[in-house]
Amino acid sequence: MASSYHVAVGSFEGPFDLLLQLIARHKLDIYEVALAQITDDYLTVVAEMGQLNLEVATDFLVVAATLLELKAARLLPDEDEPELDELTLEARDLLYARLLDYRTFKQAGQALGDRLRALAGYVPRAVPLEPHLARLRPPVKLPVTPAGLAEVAARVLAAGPEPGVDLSHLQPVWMTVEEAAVVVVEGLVRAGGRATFDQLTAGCRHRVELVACFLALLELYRLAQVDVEQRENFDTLTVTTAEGADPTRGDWAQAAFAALQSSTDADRGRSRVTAGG
Amino acid sequence: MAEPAGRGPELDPQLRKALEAILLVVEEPVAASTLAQVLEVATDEVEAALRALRAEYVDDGRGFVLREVAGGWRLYTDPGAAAYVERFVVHGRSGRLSQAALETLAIVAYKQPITRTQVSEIRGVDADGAIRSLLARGLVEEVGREASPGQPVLYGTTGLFLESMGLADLGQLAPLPDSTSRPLPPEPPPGGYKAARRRLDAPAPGGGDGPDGADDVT
Amino acid sequence: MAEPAGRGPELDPQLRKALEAILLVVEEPVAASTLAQVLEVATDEVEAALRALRAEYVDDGRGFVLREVAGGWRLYTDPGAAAYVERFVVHGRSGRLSQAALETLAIVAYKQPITRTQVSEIRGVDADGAIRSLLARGLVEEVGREASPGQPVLYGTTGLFLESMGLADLGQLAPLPDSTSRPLPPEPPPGGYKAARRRLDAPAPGGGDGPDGADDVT
Repeated sequence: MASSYHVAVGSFEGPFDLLLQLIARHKLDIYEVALAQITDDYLTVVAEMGQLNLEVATDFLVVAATLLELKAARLLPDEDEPELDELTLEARDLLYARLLDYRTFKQAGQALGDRLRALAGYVPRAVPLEPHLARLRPPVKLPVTPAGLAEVAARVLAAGPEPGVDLSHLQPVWMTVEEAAVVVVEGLVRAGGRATFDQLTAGCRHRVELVACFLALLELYRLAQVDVEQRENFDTLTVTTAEGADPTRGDWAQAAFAALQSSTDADRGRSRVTAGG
Repeated sequence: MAEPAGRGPELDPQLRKALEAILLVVEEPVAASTLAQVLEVATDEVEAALRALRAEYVDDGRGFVLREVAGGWRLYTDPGAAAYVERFVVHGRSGRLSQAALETLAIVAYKQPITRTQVSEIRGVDADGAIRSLLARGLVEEVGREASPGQPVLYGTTGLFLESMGLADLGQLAPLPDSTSRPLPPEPPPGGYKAARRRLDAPAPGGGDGPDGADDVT
Repeated sequence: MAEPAGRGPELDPQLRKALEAILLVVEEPVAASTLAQVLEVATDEVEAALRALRAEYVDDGRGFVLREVAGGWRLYTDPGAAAYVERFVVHGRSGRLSQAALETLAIVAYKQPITRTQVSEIRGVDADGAIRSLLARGLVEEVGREASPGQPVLYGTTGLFLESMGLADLGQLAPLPDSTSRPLPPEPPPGGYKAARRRLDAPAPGGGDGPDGADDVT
């Protein structure tokens, strides 16, 4: 299923590069695109990264969260309040500004690369001095102390070469969004149907896992499997099973899993259609 | 800039000989002022001679050219002979740079001095590998430390960068396209962000009296 | 040996250009037969061209000369300009090490004996230039050959290196900083979710794994 997707994992340099490629694939102008339009595609690629055991880097998820929020705002019914939520708009503007910034430097990098290639024909003379001249050279002054040399050595030895493809963020995956959904659902069942986000994610040991759990929570909310309560911005998030569900029985968890599953399947189906057309 | 073919008058044979001999041993572009000092000749005169020499090589169709880059002068092969030269230069000078490295190089070039973290923020991903590669190739270098907590290393481009790019100095870098001058695109929110937020803010529907079993979880 | 001044007829401009470009970059004298092979020209013709070029440089009073030594041809500075070249070498940049050379020196110091290829692998880019520069400055030297196919040269640091660093012997090299100061590897995932995932993937929800089943997870 992933093979129908044109944006292959590893062929982009980061979340912004991925966004640019998705925008290009939809033949959209970067100045016209509503970022929410490419949310599904973006999430599909990020999910594939997870399946390929690439680390879903924090930044991919941060961008994913912003996209999800934009998309959620578009899907919700229009009520009498036409104003835009300031925070959401701000997140959008920030994301968009970063995307443009990245695009600028990506293009500048390509220009530098073109120039390097164009000038590659000029090879400088770099030949060792004739022996009688080499002897005249003043003795070298080493610019480091022994401790400094050790630092240089440690840095260089620890680093290793740059990988051919940029997989510098290649690390074992911590948790995919799917897995995080399980953590959230089961945590909620164990808690009897109501828990704070902090309680649900108490087992998370890394920020990436927290982000994954948050995305999972958003997805469950979108699928109407949970309700989320927050007194005010940045206040504690309290999660409850959706209205009417009885968390003490297994049915609710199974229903939630089924909803997640069909949502994932639907996303993949959509992606296939998009990629094909 | 380049003198016309007339080579004789301003190119003193002794000066030319000395310049050519020194240019044969330089390991990086050498400033006209350095040459002037060593040769005990006015810098103007040296510069005029170098320009005449550059023109002479071109006119004579030599296999080498004299270029003024990175604040100095150095001999290079003529690109017209590149096909043959490649056979003798075992390793291309810097091989091909990855896209990541090129992006990073562009960021460092235009934003220097800049920290690793700042580069990563612009790229959206970690830049360590790319910076390491550029350091190893001598295209960027540490140029200091930022006066902020942790004193992160600041990076800048090197003379080799200018040389590879055929630039006399950083001022010759092509200007960046100004991306911020364009207006932001609309992000049409059919549902309204406010509405979305309000639903989030609404008190939890039902089930609010969840059992206190929550304590068992942690 | 040297041809008389007549330069025109036997020196094809294209051949001259190619020869000059190659001669500019070769580090060792290059045999006429090698040049003939690369240029796909008869060796006789190449030899004639090289001799003509040699004569031309002399006639034109250039700062470099073409010499046939050790079975090959190479460019050298003209002895007539020796005084200037020597002054340049002495007063030139006092042998400051490039960052690339310093990194290579650090690798050789801590990993010696080590081959050129191994250094390149660690640095991620070709190390030839850096090693050449360190050899030329007497900081590293050949210390043997590896007992492996091709018997690559092994490099180590020199007495001059120790002296420059103010060390009595290699045992006094500062220990490498603990690598734990580098970012920690990622933490393992929290226990339980893998098992839970397996349950999610399990075919039919038997219905029995209600609240009681959940207790097992923690």
